[in-house]
Amino acid sequence: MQFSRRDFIKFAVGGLGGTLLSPLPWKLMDDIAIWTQNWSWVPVPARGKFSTIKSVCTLCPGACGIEVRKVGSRAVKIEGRSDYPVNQGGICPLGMAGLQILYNEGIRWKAPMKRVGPRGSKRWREIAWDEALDELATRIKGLRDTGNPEKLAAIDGNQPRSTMALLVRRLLDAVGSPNYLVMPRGEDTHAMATFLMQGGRGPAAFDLENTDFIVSFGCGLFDGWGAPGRMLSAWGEWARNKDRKYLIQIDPRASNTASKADQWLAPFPGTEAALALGVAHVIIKEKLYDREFIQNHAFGFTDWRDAQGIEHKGFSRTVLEKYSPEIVERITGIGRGVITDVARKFASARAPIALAGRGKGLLPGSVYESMAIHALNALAGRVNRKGGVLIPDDLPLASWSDVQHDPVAMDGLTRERVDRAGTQRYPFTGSLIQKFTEAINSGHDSPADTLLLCSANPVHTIPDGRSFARAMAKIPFIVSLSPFMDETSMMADLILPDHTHLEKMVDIVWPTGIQYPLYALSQPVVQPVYRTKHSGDVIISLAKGIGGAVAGSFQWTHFEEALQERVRGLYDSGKGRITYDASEPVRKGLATKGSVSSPYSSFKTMWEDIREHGCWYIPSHSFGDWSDVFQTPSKKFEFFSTKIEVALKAYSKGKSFNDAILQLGIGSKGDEVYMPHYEEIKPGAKEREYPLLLYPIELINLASGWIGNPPFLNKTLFDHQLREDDLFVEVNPKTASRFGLKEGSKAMVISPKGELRVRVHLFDGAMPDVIFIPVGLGHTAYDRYLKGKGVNPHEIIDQAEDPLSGQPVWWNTRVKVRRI
Amino acid sequence: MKKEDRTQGTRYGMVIDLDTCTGCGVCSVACASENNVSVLYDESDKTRNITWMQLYMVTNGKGFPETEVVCIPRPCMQCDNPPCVPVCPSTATRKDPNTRIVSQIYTRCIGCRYCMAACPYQARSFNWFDPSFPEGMDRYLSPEVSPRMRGVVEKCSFCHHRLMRARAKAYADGRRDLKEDEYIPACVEACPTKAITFGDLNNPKHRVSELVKGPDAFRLLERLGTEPKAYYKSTKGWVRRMADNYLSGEFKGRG
Amino acid sequence: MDLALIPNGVQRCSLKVFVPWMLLWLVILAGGLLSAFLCFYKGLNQTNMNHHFAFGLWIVFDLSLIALGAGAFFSGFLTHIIGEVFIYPYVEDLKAIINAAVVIGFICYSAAIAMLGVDIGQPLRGWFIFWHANVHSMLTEVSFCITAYLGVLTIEYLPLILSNRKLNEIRELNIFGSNLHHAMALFAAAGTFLSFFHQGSLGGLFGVLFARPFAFREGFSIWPWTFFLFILSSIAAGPSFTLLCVWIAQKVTGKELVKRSVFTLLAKISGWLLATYVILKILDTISWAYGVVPRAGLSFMDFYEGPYGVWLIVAEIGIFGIIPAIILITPRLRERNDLLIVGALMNITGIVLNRFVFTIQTLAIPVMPFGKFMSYFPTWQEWGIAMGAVGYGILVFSLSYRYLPLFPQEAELNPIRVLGKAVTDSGIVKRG
Amino acid sequence: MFPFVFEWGWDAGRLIFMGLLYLVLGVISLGLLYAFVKTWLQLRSPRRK
Repeated sequence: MQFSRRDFIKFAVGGLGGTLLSPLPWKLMDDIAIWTQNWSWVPVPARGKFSTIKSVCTLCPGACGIEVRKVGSRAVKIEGRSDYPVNQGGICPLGMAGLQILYNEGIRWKAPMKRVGPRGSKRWREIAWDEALDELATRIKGLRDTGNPEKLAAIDGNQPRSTMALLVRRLLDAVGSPNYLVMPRGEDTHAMATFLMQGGRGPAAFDLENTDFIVSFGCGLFDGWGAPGRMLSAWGEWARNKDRKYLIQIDPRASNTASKADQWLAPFPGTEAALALGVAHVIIKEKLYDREFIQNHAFGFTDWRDAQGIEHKGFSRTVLEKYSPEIVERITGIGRGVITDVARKFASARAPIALAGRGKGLLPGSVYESMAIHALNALAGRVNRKGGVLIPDDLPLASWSDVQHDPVAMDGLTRERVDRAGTQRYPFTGSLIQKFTEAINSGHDSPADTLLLCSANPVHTIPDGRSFARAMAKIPFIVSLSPFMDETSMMADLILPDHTHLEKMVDIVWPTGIQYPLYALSQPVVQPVYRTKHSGDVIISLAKGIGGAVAGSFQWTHFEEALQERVRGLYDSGKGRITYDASEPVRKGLATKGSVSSPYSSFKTMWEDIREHGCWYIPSHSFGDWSDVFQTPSKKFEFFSTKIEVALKAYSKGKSFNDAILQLGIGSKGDEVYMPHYEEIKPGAKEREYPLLLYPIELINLASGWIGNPPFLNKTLFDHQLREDDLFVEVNPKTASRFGLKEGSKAMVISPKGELRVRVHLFDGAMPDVIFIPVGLGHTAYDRYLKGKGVNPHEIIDQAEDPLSGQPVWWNTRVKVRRI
Repeated sequence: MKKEDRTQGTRYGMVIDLDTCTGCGVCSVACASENNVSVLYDESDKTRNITWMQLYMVTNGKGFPETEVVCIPRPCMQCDNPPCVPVCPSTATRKDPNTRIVSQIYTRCIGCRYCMAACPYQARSFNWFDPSFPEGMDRYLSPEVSPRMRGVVEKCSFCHHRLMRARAKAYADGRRDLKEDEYIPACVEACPTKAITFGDLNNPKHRVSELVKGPDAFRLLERLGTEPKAYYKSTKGWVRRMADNYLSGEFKGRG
Repeated sequence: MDLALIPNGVQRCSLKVFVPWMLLWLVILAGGLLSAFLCFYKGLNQTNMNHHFAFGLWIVFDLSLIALGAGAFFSGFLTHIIGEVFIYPYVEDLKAIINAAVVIGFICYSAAIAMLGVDIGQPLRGWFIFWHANVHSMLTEVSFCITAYLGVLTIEYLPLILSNRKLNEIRELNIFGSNLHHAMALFAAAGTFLSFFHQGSLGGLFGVLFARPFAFREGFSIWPWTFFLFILSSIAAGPSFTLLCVWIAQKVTGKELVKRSVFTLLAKISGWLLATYVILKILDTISWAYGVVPRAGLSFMDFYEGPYGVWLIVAEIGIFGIIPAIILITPRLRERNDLLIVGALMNITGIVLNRFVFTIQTLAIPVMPFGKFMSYFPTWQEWGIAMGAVGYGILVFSLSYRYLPLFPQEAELNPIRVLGKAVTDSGIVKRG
Repeated sequence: MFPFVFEWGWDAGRLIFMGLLYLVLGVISLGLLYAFVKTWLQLRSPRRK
């Protein structure tokens, strides 16, 4: 058949027409549209049964109640619990982003690991749990066999007082090592100040909910201080109440808290003690203090004569002489009129409270400063009163049986701690990680052979972490129990990865700052995602592996058993409450003395309930008799701390007293050294060469502790805080123009310790001559969502040493800037 | 076109109290977590990342030490007169006549971004990238909200799936109407200071309808006529002034 | 080699020149295709557009192409409607460039649509605009009209293609082509209607953005003033662009393709329309500055900041508006060849600037009082696609010129001489 | 675009818009139809050229 041109055209036209009229094009278009909706690389969330499970967030010592929504076995959302006494519904952004910690494959250790390459080479071999535990047990056994049990050291970041912390400490104790170190915290400073003035070792408790006037000397109350869930929900309540509290925020920068406050004062950083004493001066001078309290319950306020008949100048006269508003104005930069005004307002308030601290309170502060601020509470008679600073009631947790010490352990425990904490040099401090670092770096051989790291990332989170990293290089064997591939565990030899907070049961005993006894208990929300093991179980297995008396001190088969044994004490006390009704906030209960009896008739049912509800608490305060309240030698609140007197006398024995206190870093003389006073801390670097001050700041939406910042939090950072990989420092426009810096300029911030590459954000709210730098970024480990973003100010902190405590002063580094 | 009677039916809206808001960012994180919002490697690129609840920081412009900062959380304003809806060529975004929530149909969106040009609040984000979640994190994705594909615009939906959830529950209980707090978006629930109030602006029993009447209540860019249903509250005059453009001498607010 | 395809009575350069010329533009087109592939494969992250600059270079280019392509519809309108239905004295001059105008229009519109296809995030769902059409959206109107109008342009282009010497030999095509030609007034009418609306809707696109005070305009009924201004500016720019293209073609080929009177006519049309446009644009700007702007709480200068300073409006209306209008309407000036070209060039520059301002500056200005001024620079992929469109245009135009009787006056103006005698009926004579 | 697509509503705006659209498309189609039919008729007619 001839196929003509004509036929071809007919065929083509007909074919085209036919195809267009057929359903084919429509079908194809529809298919394409559907395909664009179901691209295989767009994740499709698996369906499943919805459920919720209650727990407690243990990412910080705040212990907020959380409720986790699950689909099937997956956790899909974290929400705050309104039926939990601490937070009453809210949680902080870090807690909210918790699932990004749980499920982030890029930052978690998935199994026990043994280093195979050189240290820091990031070459690892996955090993079995038994093998890993065996290796460590053998090593510790070896130390004990050679009579060096003290060469085992541990750095513990677990929440103080928690069962985990107790367990780690018990291991060291049973092995025979005194070198149990904890990560330093702001709370330590509070505890020390109250110990020195009131006696008794306990956390500070602030009945903020019942105050009507707060002077915060630098606490970022709404920037992540204390238990953020509690603080934010408390603030919400205050803000909505018409007759709300008066809040004075003392801060060198217009922080969120400062902007929310009724009054913002910005003294020069480090002069807060002088400001507090200036306020005290006015209160004393105008006789606005609580005379009843001062007369009956205070020691050292007026001039006094000691047993030897020596005349001592009292706190009141010292303050009147040395801290007049005029003098304080010169020191702090705060006008005398303002000081007088603040003092009058403070003293005339119904229930004022003064708070000491810096930022989130993750790092220790200055002891004298804390004392000076606490002295205000005493002057106003706010100690052990509703709406004041409470002396916490003990939680009736049961104690474990005593540790069995074998001769090796007994011998080991007599050796001096590497960090010399608790010795005459640092009599009041429990642990000094900085001194530990120094001791290792200064000697030839490391005094520690095996280092155990629990829930801590000191390389990144402590001031001058680089020195710590140098010290690590000298320690022969490092074991990390961290669940995360953080900077510190990257330098370890053996990784025994813990579960994350949503996979395990741990407790928090007395969340930070809470003013009533509270025991918080988290429960596993999901099955462990990886081949990790609860650190508590690891410690117990380890002890069993070491054997002998060490094993004997760990009679439990697993962690939960050890924990339950303590909780039994709560049951035995017959007190407490487990459920919480939001309409009956705890602050109301605190008005009354007394306690609440428990309705439980068996431990088992009570345990089940604690597990389910995540807490046990007593919604009241016992306000003990005044005779028991102060556990000082004078049985009073001591403006003149006899504890300091005893300690300094002991330290200076055989030397010149003045030389001795100079060695301790105390610049003042005479009786003032035993009393709250302003101690000028001189930075190492010269002002002429380093004209600016570096002030690390903490943001509530930037994790600055040992948990790496989750990606969701990166979303909430402003682009004047982080842009691409550059961290911004806040600089006052005037200061910036002096150094030729503009908005967005790239610059080097240089301290004697090193330099940081940053960009500049001009911020009117920044104090002139101070460079404010956020803490929490600058990671060299973790995944690509975190690593290499920003810089870590801790690296260039030129730390001074706080007198008395020996803790690092991290807010006083002199720096210069160079535009690049 | 027939003019809409806005006094009828349900008009969901929210009031954000800026005096209470501390700028902690929980709302933003809760929103991202609730709505399967994807995460970029570089989240500092605010011009490309996706945030339905965006925080803005403003200062009163005064020098140290008189400076004040206030954070302004910005969800989709859910305008009653949305500039974005009439411009969408493919009917991918609509204002629900019953709830007055402005929806976005991702599978309908062709990605022309005209709605983004129309929205003065920058409340809409375009998926410049394939949705990405750091390794392993697809495990927390919620099946209630579909993850978006590359090339479409997304925005705050007032957590529409929560409305569905609440309705389903009410239906199961044999009720037709929702109680005041039965349906609230994730940000409202998450705000630890309870700075955000949510409800039906047309229902005089709901707190929001009372809150929007106060002298301190305002909306962003009110004079453009978009009629947002996300209101703000602040006793500070400078904050209220910051919410809109004024010629010199025009703003007569107190505080 | 391709002698048989070349129209009667005209001379074309040899393939040795033509092929490299084509290769050059082919390479540029290939660059565009590569960019398009990257955008399809990896997504629009290949561009520098962002949430603020939701539209970028491509939309500027699209708007400009469509404005410049307006020469086709307006010439068609003048030729087929005014010229044939009514009586228009200059219809012969118009017929000299109507083919070229159609080809230019076709190129502009097809390139614009192709670019839009890359510009949307979900090209595979592009047809949703039609399927799920929202009739209240100016963009819907634009999409419908430009798509339909591209169809019209294709129909208008078709008789020209069919008049290729080889194709014309096929009887069916020959007849079909001439029949299409007979119906041309109908198509021109449809095209005029479509063009009128989409040129306007492109202006409306911005004018309706009531929450963007820079772009927002009041107007007549549902049409903001920009609707009419865009129509006017496009028909002012279109003839100038046609003029410029033909002039460039003359320079490239080294031949006179149309009579000088054609240029004069185009310049005259362009000039008077431009003059009208500029006056209305000034009025519009004033009423905007005293109406929309203060009502939004803003002042005129709030819109001019950073790289998008007040120089833009001076350039757009003053330098590239008033000056070319004066040049083109003043007979003494437009008679000078250099000024004529400068005038046409300035005219289209002004219109492109107008499209740029409406697209980019609208988006660069923060509306929120605490927003930041943004600036934007396209990536190579964006430039690649834009340049690809240029390459594509030159390719199509070159091919059309070479193989189709694009300029009816060419043969007459360039008689082929064999041994000094003009030859009119032979195909090609090789140059010496 | 068509009454069976579910956004369709019989409102004035849509009717005007779609009406005009289909009118123009109709005109164009008519023109094309004219050309096709006329071509077909001419081809069928025996008259050559």
